[in-house]
Amino acid sequence: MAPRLDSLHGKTVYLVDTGFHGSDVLLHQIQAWFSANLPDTTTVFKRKAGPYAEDDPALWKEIKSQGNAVIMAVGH
Amino acid sequence: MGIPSAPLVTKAFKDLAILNAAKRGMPHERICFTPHPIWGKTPEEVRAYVEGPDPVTGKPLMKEVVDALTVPLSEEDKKSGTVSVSTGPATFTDTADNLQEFYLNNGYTDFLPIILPTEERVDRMMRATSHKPDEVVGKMAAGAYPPWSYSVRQVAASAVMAGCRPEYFPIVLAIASSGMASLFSSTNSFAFAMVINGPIRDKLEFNYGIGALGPFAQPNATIGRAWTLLSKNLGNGGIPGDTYLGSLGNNLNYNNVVIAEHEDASPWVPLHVQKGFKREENVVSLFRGLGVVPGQVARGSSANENVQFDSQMSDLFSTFTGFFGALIIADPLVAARLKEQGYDTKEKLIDWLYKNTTQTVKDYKSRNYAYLFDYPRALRGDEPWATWYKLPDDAVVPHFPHASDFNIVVAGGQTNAYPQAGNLSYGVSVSIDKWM
Amino acid sequence: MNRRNLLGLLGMSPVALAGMPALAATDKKTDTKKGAAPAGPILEVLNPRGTPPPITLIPMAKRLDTLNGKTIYLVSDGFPGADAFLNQISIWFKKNMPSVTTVYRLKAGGFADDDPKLMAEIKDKGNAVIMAIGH
Amino acid sequence: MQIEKMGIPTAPMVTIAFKDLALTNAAKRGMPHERICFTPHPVWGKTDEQMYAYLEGNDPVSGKPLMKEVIGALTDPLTADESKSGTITPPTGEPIFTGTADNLQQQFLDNGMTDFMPILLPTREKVDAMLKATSHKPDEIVGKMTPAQGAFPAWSFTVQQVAVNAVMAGALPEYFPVLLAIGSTGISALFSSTNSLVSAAVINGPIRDKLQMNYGIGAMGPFNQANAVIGRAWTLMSKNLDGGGVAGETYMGSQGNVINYNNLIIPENEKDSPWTPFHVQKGFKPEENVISFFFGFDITQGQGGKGLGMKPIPHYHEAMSANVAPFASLFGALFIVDPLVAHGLGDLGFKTKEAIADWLQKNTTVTVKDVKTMLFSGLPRGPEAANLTDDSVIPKWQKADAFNLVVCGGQTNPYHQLANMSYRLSVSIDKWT
Repeated sequence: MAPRLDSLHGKTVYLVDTGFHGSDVLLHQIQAWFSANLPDTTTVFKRKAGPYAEDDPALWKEIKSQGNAVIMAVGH
Repeated sequence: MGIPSAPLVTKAFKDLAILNAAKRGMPHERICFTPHPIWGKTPEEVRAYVEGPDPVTGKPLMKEVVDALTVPLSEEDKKSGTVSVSTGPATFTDTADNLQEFYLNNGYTDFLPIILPTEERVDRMMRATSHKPDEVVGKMAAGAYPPWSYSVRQVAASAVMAGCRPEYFPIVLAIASSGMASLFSSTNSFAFAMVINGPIRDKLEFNYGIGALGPFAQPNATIGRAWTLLSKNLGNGGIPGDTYLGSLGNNLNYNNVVIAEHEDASPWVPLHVQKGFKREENVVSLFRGLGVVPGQVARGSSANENVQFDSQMSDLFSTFTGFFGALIIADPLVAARLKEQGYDTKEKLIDWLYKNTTQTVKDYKSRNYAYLFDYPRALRGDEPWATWYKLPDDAVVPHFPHASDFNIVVAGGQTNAYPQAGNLSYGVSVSIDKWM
Repeated sequence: MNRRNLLGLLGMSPVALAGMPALAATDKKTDTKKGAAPAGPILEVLNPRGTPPPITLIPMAKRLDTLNGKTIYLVSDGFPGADAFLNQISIWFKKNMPSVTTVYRLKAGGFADDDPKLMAEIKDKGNAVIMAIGH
Repeated sequence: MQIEKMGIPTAPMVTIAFKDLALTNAAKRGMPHERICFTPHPVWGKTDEQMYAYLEGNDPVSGKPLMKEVIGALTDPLTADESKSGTITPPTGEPIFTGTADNLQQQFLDNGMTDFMPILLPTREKVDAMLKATSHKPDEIVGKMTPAQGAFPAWSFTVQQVAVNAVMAGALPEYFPVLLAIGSTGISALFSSTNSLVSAAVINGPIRDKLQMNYGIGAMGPFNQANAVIGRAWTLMSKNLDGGGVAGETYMGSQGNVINYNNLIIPENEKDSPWTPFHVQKGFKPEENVISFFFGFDITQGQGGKGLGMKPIPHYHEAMSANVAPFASLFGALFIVDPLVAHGLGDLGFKTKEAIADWLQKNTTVTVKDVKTMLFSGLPRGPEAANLTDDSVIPKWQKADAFNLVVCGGQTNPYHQLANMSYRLSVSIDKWT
């Protein structure tokens, strides 16, 4: 597993929607939770392109260069 | 990649998520659970999930998410290396009755009686192929799991259990070599089909006449069943909640849809020849999808002289997902009538069906699979979905994205002029002769 | 087809009625196909068949000496195509045996049901029946 | 045959596709020498010229000129065999078979007593263990069954004969009362028609848990012994207890149906359902154990249809209504809904199964013109039918009871399956314990 961050303060967390029904609603609520509870964490919502079991290399590249952590919603 | 991540999974997938993490090499993955389902809930309801506890641990969900990303790793979490998976000893010894029970209780069966795979019976099965007992036949997985590999001997054991005669064995090996499992892990309850072509249909006395798809012949019944036993025992599939997740399940998974094409009564080229094989070759072609429905019920079915295939098919396909294709199983009477109407090749009929089976963009977008599968492809720029998603609601698009999504086979006993149609996609065709 | 013949023996084929044993104790085809069957204890197992009712033989009706001058009822059981087919039969009689009168009737009720009214009419007015079954 | 009895000579004309059926059926009904004349197949869809050519050609079975044969059938004097009367008892084989396990497996298969898959051999010991699971006597008559009412004589069968089939299918003794209840209805799972029809059974009551039936993930698939074996036993009973399921004789479905192997066995997920269980709807008490029968065309999955992907709240009822578009109104619609769908429908205001059935009946419509092109759908009868034109929009089914709902499934997704099947009847399982 990847090393964990010391804290989420000032970090960018990617919220990744794998495309299952309802994932977008859940992740938007999580976004709202962060702005209320951890306002100095930046959240970026992304819908993964391509079918759910396939990789989205462009998104992974973006996260690697701009993100510090990922929350991924799987299932509906 | 080195980026910490916190997977959020609904509670219904708990066993799956934990097992899957372990199978994929991360047994301590920090998975956070939400109540199930999210789909169909209002934003307020989902908000309450976010602010409430993880239903598995009972701890506040968002605290857990933050911890998953920030609490330092333990020694266990950092482990690398390989762990081998145990499948038990090579042989079991007991009375016949106890062994039946033992196989059933261990999940080696479809919960129906089997022929016990004694060494003698397995040896007799293996004499029907020139391939060596230890030769690796292929690899199979029940979905997004690491595939298991298996030998000729292991395939033979499942073939014996299913009730196959030794002369059926090359077909079972051909299926196994494809690596395609008949039990696929999805929350959909998928179905699978195979089409058998070539002289082996008559040599083994396959039924392609009256009741072709039903329980009326040994090769149809046991080869279909063997596919499911292979998928359980060799592909590690079919464990509900773990490697099988179809909510409602599918009755077709017991024996699968086995279709020996009625080549002599067909006015058209057999399926295997369409796929590039010679007529005298023996071939099994595999399909996957959702199921099979009867065609004689739909609109356009009652016109005697001139079957209205356009309205009949558009009606039938209105419930089909365009994610899978259409496999039309035509009784020879249906095929003969279509030929009289000018469809002298399968390709001509397919071309007509592809162009005339349509829907509005509005209806298309209201379909579950469009949102789930096609929209992300459109986002990636894949065609034709990228174009479809730019069209106005009243534009008309094909029900199936490509003409190649259609396949036609001929089977049935000519007691009536009805077709059946499967919402099934072509997967692969494999030579049976190679496994003789 | 050979397998089906075998199965037919078990049900009620004309062959079985003629007095052939319904079930051979061992099946020759089996023995040759399987080679030497493995030895094992001899088991006794029960027959799963239900009990069919006895069949009352129906003597067939006395045949006519000739069809000349007779009335033949052409009876359809209602399957698609039967009407058009019987119409061709009446045309055949007109051409080849013009002294025969043909009367077309569609049997009322489902294909397996009796139609007592039609039966009475045939008994009263007909000499013979041609019945079209299947499509 | 009725006509022959009246003394009128008859020449039945049958297309060659029905040869085996016609010959065995004549024998079964007491006229083994019936003078059947065969035509080529099919006549349906042929032109007048093509049919006339059949008449001028030969009988494809005998090879003799067809019309000469028809005339001979009516005029050639009867032989001694043809005028025989009396009764005969059709043979069903010896009561006991003896052999090694492998030979017996083969013998049962070759005799058409199986579904062509391995069975457990019905030894005296195993049959007796089965018989202990009911208070009914081994010789008691359970019921009568036929592959098709009117077309074939019904056979009767005893508790013991059901037990033999139960063992063969792989049943545990505790499943036996369910199989006796099935037998008592006389419903064959292999109904003979040129359509390839299917059967379903819904199981309710505490017995579902006692037998550890699966009404969760994969409920209708090969994941549970009771679900698998009870369904399979029904098919074996339908072959052995009434002589059914012989392709070409007592089974005529042109293409056949995979579902006939194990039938659709649906234990209702009562605990996760917001609604009244199915047996209670039919007048039984919740604690009673009941099996309910359905019959019809087939089953299909609902997730491909229109409307389900509508966001954010899926309109399940609209998807269900759109999904029954290709169904025949000859049979009804049986919806097997995941508990997630049932709760979703509840949230949409459908507080009972009856409420959703009522909505579906009113809102599932079709034009008269379209109904006329559907082979197995009909128009309403009665005075109001007189005012209908081709453009009239009418409910596809006239009564809400054409729609039945059963809750089943493991809540991994909010999907439903739907079967073009009609409800037939419900019977008590407890009576057979």
